[in-house]
Amino acid sequence: MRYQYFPGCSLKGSGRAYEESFLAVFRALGVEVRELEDWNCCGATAYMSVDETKSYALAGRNLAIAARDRADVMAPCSACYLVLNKTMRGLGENPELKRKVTGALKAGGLDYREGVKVRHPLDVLVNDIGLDEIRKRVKKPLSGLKLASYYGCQIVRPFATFDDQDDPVTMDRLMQACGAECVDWPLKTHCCGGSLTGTLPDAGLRLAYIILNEAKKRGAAALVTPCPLCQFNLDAYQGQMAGKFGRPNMPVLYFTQLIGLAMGLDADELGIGRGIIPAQAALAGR
Amino acid sequence: MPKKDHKTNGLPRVGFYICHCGSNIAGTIDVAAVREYAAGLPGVAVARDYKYMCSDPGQELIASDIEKYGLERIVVSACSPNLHEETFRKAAAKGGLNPFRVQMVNIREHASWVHTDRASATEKAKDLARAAVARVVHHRALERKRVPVDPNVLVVGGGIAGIHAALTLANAGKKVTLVEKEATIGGHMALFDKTFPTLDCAACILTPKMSAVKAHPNIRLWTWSEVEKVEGYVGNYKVTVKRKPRYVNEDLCVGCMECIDACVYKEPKFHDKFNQGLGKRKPVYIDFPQATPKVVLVDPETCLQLKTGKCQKKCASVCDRNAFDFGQKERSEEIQVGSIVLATGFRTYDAKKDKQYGYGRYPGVYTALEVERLVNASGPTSGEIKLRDGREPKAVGIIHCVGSRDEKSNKWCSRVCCMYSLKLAHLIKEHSGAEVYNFYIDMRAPGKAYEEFYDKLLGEGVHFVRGRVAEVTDWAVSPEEEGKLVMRVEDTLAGIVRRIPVDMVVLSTGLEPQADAQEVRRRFNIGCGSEGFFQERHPKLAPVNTFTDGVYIAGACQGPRDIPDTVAQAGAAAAEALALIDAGHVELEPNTSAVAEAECSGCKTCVPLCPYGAVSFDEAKRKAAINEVLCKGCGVCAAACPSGSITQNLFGDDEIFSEIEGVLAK
Amino acid sequence: MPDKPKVAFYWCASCGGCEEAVVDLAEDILKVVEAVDIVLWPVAMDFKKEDIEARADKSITVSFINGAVRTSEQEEWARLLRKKSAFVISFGACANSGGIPALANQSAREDILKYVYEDCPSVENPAKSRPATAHAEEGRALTLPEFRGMVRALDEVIDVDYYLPGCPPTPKLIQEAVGALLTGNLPPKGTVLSPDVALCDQCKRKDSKPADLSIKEFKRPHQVQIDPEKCMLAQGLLCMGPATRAGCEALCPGGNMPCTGCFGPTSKVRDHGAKFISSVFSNLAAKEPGEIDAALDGVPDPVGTFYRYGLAKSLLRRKIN
Amino acid sequence: MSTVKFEPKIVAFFCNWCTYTAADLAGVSRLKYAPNVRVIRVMCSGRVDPQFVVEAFAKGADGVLLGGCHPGDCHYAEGNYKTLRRMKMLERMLKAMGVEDGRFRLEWISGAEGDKVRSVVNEMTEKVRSLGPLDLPGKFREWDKEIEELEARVKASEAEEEKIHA
Amino acid sequence: MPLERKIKYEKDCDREFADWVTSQTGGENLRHCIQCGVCSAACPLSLYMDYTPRRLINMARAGFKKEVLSSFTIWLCTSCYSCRAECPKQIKVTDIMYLLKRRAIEEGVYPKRFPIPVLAREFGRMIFTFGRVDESLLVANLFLRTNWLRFLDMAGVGLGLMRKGRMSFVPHGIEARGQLRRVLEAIDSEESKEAAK
Repeated sequence: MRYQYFPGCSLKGSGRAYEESFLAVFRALGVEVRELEDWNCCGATAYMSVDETKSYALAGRNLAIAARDRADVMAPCSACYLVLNKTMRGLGENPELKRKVTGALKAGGLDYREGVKVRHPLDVLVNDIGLDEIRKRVKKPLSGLKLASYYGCQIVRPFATFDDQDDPVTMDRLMQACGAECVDWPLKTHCCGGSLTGTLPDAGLRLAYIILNEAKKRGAAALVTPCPLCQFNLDAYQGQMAGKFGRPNMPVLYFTQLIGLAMGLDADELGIGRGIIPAQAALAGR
Repeated sequence: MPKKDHKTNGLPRVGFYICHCGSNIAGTIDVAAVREYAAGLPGVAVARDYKYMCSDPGQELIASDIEKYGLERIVVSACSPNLHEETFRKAAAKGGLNPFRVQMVNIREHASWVHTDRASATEKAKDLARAAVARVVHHRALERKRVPVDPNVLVVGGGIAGIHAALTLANAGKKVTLVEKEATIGGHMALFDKTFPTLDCAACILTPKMSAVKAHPNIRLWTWSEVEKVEGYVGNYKVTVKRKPRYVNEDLCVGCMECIDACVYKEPKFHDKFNQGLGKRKPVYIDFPQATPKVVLVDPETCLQLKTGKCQKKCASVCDRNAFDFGQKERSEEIQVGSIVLATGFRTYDAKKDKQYGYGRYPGVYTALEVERLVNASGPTSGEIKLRDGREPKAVGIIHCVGSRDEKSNKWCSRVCCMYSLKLAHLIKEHSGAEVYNFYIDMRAPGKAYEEFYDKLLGEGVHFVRGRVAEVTDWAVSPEEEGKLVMRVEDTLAGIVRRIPVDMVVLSTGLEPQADAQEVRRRFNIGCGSEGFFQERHPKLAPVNTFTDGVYIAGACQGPRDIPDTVAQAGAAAAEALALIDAGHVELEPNTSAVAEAECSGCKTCVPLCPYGAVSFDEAKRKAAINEVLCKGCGVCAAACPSGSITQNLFGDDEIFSEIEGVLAK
Repeated sequence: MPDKPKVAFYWCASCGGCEEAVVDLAEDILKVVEAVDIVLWPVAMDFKKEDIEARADKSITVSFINGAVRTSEQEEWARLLRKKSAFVISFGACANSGGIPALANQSAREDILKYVYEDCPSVENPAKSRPATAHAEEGRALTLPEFRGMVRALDEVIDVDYYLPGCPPTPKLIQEAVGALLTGNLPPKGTVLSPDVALCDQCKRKDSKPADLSIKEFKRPHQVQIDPEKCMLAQGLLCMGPATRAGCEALCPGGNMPCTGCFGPTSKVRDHGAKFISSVFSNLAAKEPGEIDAALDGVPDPVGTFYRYGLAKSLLRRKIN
Repeated sequence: MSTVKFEPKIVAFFCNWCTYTAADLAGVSRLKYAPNVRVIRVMCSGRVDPQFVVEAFAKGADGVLLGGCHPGDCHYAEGNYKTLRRMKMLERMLKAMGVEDGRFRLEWISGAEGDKVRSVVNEMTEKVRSLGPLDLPGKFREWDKEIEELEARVKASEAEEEKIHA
Repeated sequence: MPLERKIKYEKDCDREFADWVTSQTGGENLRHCIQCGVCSAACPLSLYMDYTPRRLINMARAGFKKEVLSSFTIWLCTSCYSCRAECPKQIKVTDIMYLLKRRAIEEGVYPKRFPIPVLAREFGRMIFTFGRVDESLLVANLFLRTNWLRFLDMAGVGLGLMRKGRMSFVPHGIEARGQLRRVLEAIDSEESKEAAK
């Protein structure tokens, strides 16, 4: 098995731990993962509100580069995952747009081809590698660890390609395969506040707080997520929340970090220490 | 004016008539130009145009011209033959010409209504006229075969529609077989407590009709049975019915139900389908006290005797009629009928599909049908509104349009949900005194006394929130929301988003085609619309007829409708069947195929192609033969005959080839 | 000596098989020769065009013309004989409907010449010279007939009175035809002188044909051991019998080979191949597009199969290019 | 090619129960589509003999459209399967005879799909327009010029002889 | 208190604007909206919006251009797609928010020094120059351009991230910046061509 890997800006910055754990896990699984050469910003959602065509072109460049290789592309960042998929659909549905974008790419000496598959690691782990394989690899089961699995919005919406839009379960099943327990709660795909935490803290932080607080209420020791922006909002802003709503003090981990731990990988290799809210207590020295 | 001795150089004398259809045709097609053009076509003795050819004077025109100009063929260029072919055939017959020497040209549905450019539409009309004139020359005089109609009728489905149709027919002295796949008739109506808008109790008006069916000398009631196969044609259908085993002899059981008490299972512990799973039943059971026929049945999935063969069979031993028969097997019976009424009803939308409403996840969420059972005096809680956890709800939210008006599930409005939601709102308030909220998108009360009913509910202090609920959830943002189900909705009339905590949520699920609608319609050779309900022959003018003669549809199998409309439609379907029976015979379309015996090489190519077994191989003559009564006139054999020895009336090679040449010749 | 009916035989684009058929009359040929004067028979006797041109119009009782028409010379001869004969009989599949030569109608004239005079592996022609219709040398002019754009049936060039079907026509049919002509009890003009019913009627295997063929796959004769009793179609072999005019008494099926349709269709059929497609393929077993295609792959050369003898008279007449 | 825009001539065979009804529905719904199609009504697509299709081409059709009920929905149970089998073979034959893809089209259109009639007719009209005229009658005349010449020459030379003899 | 006319006269409605919205990709089935409000109810931000998404949709198709483009609503959308997931008419509400934001930026009608459009512009600028986004730099820029006082308030976050090695102030761009520029410029020229038409 071989995949291409589109990190996106976050995984090189605030989401570093995500990249570290993601790569570590797939390395341990013996799956070859190659970083897309000279990739550029996916054109992230916020950019859509500056120039739609250009944001398609930006994503288009990455897809054109990816098309040189037959392997599927993994995009761990929800925003990248959405934008790249949205671009493929958009160009597929709108010939006029496609003409413009492919034309522009030509000008840059790139040729856009259809048929690239952009997938999320969750999808790959459950549907390509399989839960049984994961179970086999588990050395230190996360038994007794109560998690609230939080998916965020953009990996199931608007394109619910591999899971349900209102009640996704992929990550729950993965965590259960690692021996952890997942609380039943209704906020799996509610908004974490997105970029509002920075631009309109009053609005953004409230949303983030609701999620952390509900998870706590349901008895979760930690939150697990597949999205770097969610992780950032829910982890880094807990200090700011304290003043306004109260301090949840809830560690927020990437699902790849927990899988890594269960597989017996080293906590530092998985960037566990990079969380603003320390996870050690919750993980009880795992 | 052309005279009678007008030269048509040997060709049959053709009369050509083009219709303006007011401005429907004349608006887009230069009628005069087409008439002029047709007048010059070989064989045409007279060409006329007229405002409305289908009107009496229009038809009269044809009849009189036949005599006046010695016409031998008629071409009418007007609307679709599916609409008026019959009309103009009659007109020709009136004038003394064989009705099948008429050909229609469809320049309305196929030209004036679908084109905008006058010139090209007129060109098209000319081409089609030329083709019709060329083809009609080959039309031979034909006779319609008459076959007697079997006066017996099959009614499929024992809901209120089937019941009403069966009774109407039986009262008219016709023998009816009523086939129902469940163990009792009554259908959905038997589940209801009250009916809107009158709030009279469903059982009170339904059960008398049910027993009337059972008691009627002209009705043979086959429940726990399904139609397997339908063969034959209008007036003469052969139907095979599958009779599922009850393990109880229907003729012996009197429904005393002592066997149920006697069952080795002391407590009922199995899923009770009739009560939507809210109650429990034993392996030997009867759906509800007024079930018709009042005969118990045994569920092979749960009965010890049938599963293991090891049971004391207390049920059987207490039955002084010895009605039990654990050896009963499924069997098929064949019946002969002349017409069929399909009243197979609907199913409700599966609320589990709309995850955002948490049905199956939160015990406080119910479907409307479940609530019908809850508020029903003969239901599992004998009419008390108790939640699954035994609590009495203080606040109840009713969500309209679940599985209706939604591109993600069903696009259509299910017509009855608004009204039954009002009804349930009233009953819940009445039974429990709870606060009741109705969440609707648009309030649809378009029936006699319906709006008044809505008005009554407004007066009763039921809350109405205009908005589609986004989510039913159990996360609380405030203490009063704790332990409640919170409904997030925009009160669109106020323009404000609200969170409303309730104890019970009712999902007003929409009406869908039955799960097996597609198989059923194939079995009866009728059509379905794109949404999957049975297709009527004409949405306005033939609402209970189908494209298969002798097969009629009634009730919600044709589309969502309430009880009054269903009953009215059932009556109409029965009337259509009676009309067919009273005619005593049907005339078969003469467009059948025939073998030119001398030219047939007996290659048998045609024999397996006929879906009706109308083509056979005559071993004595060693040639193919066609039974024209069985032949339905598809022409597949004529197309396939490798030596061109099979011809189809009205669609012979000569007719079609000349039509092809006609549309193209210029 | 009494004035015997004059008879002419001529061959256009043909293999000579039709001539053989005449010889196949065996001793009966003598009867014929007694009864008639043969005024033209290039394959057997030496006559010159002038001899025919010299004759009075319609002075030949009947001309039997076999072979398809490809060259201007064949056209000239056909016209000449038409002019000089009371009756013209189109003799054999090639004359009737183009026959095997008409399969060339799948290729353009230029492609044919290019292949034959340049590309064909066995040809050595560096000068790429082609036959010219006129060539002058030392004051002498040589001419060659024109090679036409397509192959035609005889009746596409001249008016024909009767048709003798077959590749070649059977002696029996020839005799009956000659007999009819000599005794003068003639069918209406344009008649094909053979029963107007399909071949199954005469086929010994007819009874072995199942009521429901539902053909699963098609095989070609070299791919199977052909059962000598069983209906060919029942064995998955494309037998044109059901769509082909009777008269040969099922010679090929008799010889354990499927009928290839040399007698052409019955009088009610306009396009032999299309009609055959309509009949046989309606009875495939397959329902799904994929399965159907799989079955059809067993027919690698549709045109060559369905129009082996009749391309010139098919409704499309030739490949459109 | 002439300067006037080429208007394709398309002959359609529609089965009475599904596609013809759908075309009626399109009319009742006042959908607008290209006026290039001439519909010939048959009871079942199973009546359509491949001969009809080639005849239509031979008589000057630029395209032939065949419409029947969806598989499984045939009013006569299975007529449309017979159609499908034949027409798939016919398609191969037409291809081999140089008739371009797109000039013959088989479509399943149910009585409820008035809009599909519109889209299919429009698509096909555009497709055939882009292929240009097939015009077999014209081609036949073209092909046969060569023999007419000779006929003329023969006649002329005969006329000569007449003179000489006279 | 100053009186303001609330009633709308027909001349106040901008049909052209309504047609523009429905003609954009994403705006297609806007006119099919049945005003059920499920978008508003599903929206996590509607509690802060001046107009609920449903009202905005209706105002857009009615042509209330001024109110729509100057509304706070469009800037609050975090594109979580809840509205689109629930919409019974499958209206692409999120995409409509995007195109309204674009139009608002074009016409310069958005709350001044209001961070979100600035964020969007910052994104653009950064991607043009580097091909990638350096969040920390982005955030810093953002606050300096809008309300630098808030920056201090947020500084804690930054420091925390830095300590955990999750922040880097050196923007690492892509190599083929020239290529990327060519691509984006090609789009510009293409669009200016269209504008010319």
